[in-house]
Amino acid sequence: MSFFQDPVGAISALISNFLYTLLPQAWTALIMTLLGVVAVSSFGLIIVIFLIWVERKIAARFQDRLGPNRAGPYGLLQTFADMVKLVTKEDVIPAKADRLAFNIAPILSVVAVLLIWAVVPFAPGWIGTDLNVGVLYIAAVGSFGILSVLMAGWSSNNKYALLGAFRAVAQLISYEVPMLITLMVPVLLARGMGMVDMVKDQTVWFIVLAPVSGIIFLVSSIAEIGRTPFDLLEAESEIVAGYHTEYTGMKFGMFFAAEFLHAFTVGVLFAIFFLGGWRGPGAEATPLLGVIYLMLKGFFGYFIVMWVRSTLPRIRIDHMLALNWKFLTPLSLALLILTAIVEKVFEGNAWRVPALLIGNALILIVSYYFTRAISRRVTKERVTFKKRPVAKPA
Amino acid sequence: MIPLSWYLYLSAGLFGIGLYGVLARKNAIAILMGVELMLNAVNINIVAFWRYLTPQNMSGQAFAVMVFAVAAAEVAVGLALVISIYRRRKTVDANEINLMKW
Amino acid sequence: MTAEQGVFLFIGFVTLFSAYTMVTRSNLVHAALFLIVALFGVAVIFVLLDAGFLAVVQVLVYIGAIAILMIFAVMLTQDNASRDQESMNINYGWAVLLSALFAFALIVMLGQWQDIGAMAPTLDAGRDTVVELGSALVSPDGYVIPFEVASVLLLAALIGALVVARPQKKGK
Amino acid sequence: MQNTWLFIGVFIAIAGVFPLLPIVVARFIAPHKPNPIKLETYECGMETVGETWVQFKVQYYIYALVFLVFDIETAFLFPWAVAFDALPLFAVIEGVIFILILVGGLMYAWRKGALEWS
Repeated sequence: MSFFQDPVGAISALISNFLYTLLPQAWTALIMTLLGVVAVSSFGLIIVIFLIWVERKIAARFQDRLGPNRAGPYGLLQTFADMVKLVTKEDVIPAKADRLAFNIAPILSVVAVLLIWAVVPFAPGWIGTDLNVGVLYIAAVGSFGILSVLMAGWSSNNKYALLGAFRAVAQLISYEVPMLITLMVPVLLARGMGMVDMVKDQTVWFIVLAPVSGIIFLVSSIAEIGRTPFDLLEAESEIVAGYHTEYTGMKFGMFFAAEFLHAFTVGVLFAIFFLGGWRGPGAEATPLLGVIYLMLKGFFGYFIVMWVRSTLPRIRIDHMLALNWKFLTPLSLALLILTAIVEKVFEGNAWRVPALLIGNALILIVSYYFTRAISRRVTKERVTFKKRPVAKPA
Repeated sequence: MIPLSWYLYLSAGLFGIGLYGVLARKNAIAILMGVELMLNAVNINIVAFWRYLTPQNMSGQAFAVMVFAVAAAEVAVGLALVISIYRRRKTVDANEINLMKW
Repeated sequence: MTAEQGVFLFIGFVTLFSAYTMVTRSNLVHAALFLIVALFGVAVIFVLLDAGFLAVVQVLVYIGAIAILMIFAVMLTQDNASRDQESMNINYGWAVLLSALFAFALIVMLGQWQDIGAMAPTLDAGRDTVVELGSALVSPDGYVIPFEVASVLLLAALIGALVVARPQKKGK
Repeated sequence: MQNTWLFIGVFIAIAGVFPLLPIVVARFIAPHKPNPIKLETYECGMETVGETWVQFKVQYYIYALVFLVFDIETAFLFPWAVAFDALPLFAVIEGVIFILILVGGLMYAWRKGALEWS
């Protein structure tokens, strides 16, 4: 295997061989782990710098603007300029704030997202660590993100921040329910929670076997990262800026960076769970290609997130929660039951894939008519306008 | 390698602290937090016994999961009661919640 | 001392310290945050015991849900009147005595037990405990009754808590 | 098994350093001129009235409650899904019954209007 096919493998083999000659085995293992950690986490942080630029460029094009174009070629250095600005801003800690929690919250929010990357399989053999409970690990790490929101809102000692945090947490925990249940579908299909097995078993992409689950995962992920149309956590007309109202300077920057990184992470997770991860022609032999495939698929998911963001307006909080509890949660439960039964009844049978697809379609149709029936029963509030005299130019 | 005793001592300590919280705190929510600590101590014991004495069958882990379910149910109902009492009597002080005393 | 023992001692100390801080802090949100640290410490202990699944569930359930529920309940019940109060009740001294006695008795009794110094047998390398746990939970020779009863328990807790926590209708 | 977790342990230790670094750098570079008005609670220029504590809706608690129940459910169902190959059909049905019992709880909450925001 040449260097260009698998640079990470080659380099790590080189370093570990070198260390073996100097140190005992345990130390070598520890140092290799350390290097792996630094590599994975700095990958995450470097990509976020690039992502902020990508997002601003693409969002600008959606709105028929140019986006950043002054700092560096195509505005590529814009993020660095922003970073310099944020570093030189005064860090205001409100007098009434709870200092400990106030300082920990932004760090926790970045750590919570970064930790997900520890189990992301970039390519065959390129993974931080292959936990046998990888999927649950991702869900568990997400709860630190919820905690950081709550800590930030509470410690600011600001009504708006606290209200924003409560709203945000209500949204995050609500959408975690369909997400967890939907994640069980890929786990069922792959017969395992390990992320490596998850990708290895996707000779057929899971989006083909469980299309509706994929969509539910994407929708609930958008809610988890708090992007439009689910950006009620920062409804600036109602609650100033939500839970990070009191944050300034680099600490605000950390929340900002965590949000961007989370958005892309969600795209990558969608790619791993439903679009076959690093799978693609030639990826088994050349891990470098696998990374490129994964990043492209991740960007595809990320692009959908951005697309939705620039297309839809913000929805009302009661609608948002109703969508979650009365539509996504029952739907994902129904899909889980369907997948479980079909997988067992048609095990090793040629009818497995068509049965899954037909089942998905059936559930979709039933839920469509069900929702229509319910929405008809709900009395529609008619908005009426009084005729008012039209202002005329004097 | 860690001997079994370390885990058991740790869990005994945790249980003691939880018990202290339950007995000494006034606030009903703090008492529930103490109960959570005690349940966690129990879980450490269960899992340690599974790992050291009967790793061949999964009874230890299965019961640890059951303890999770029980703890969740306990917290859900307990906190609901606290909220309900607070709404009526404007207090969460366990000493003042004494309607059923006589 | 091996590295594993070092990790255990460190985590054990952190867990006990934050548990103690939790029960003595009068600020309830602080208490909840220290509870979270203690619960995370227990999760690490589970990892040391080769129960990675339980560690992850511990974080997911305790930190992700139970601690959040606690903080919500604190916010719902805390007001100006109940904030600056003495956090310990009058039986404070008895509580110290009783719990210290209890922990001490437990430790003494454990010390007399013969298997106390047991070392962990090695687990087979190819074993996936999660798969075994999954089969055990739903097999009739295993824990299928507790499994379904747990579901009913959760249902009962949900219904009970909803009935208790929801405010009564205003118009009587 | 512990070796796979070693990475996570080191990661938790290291990952905190990355966000900490710019904050510490900012502490040295950024100006620091606090004054009482700047350190007040920010409410778009208005002076803060009363305590931060406001009466929260009990609805927040109810959502967290339903979430808790489904969270625990996943703790039971993930091993069930992982062990799927080893399960006979009736074991799968048992899992489905487990889900259906909890769906009953969801339906109850729905019918009682506990899932309504207002």
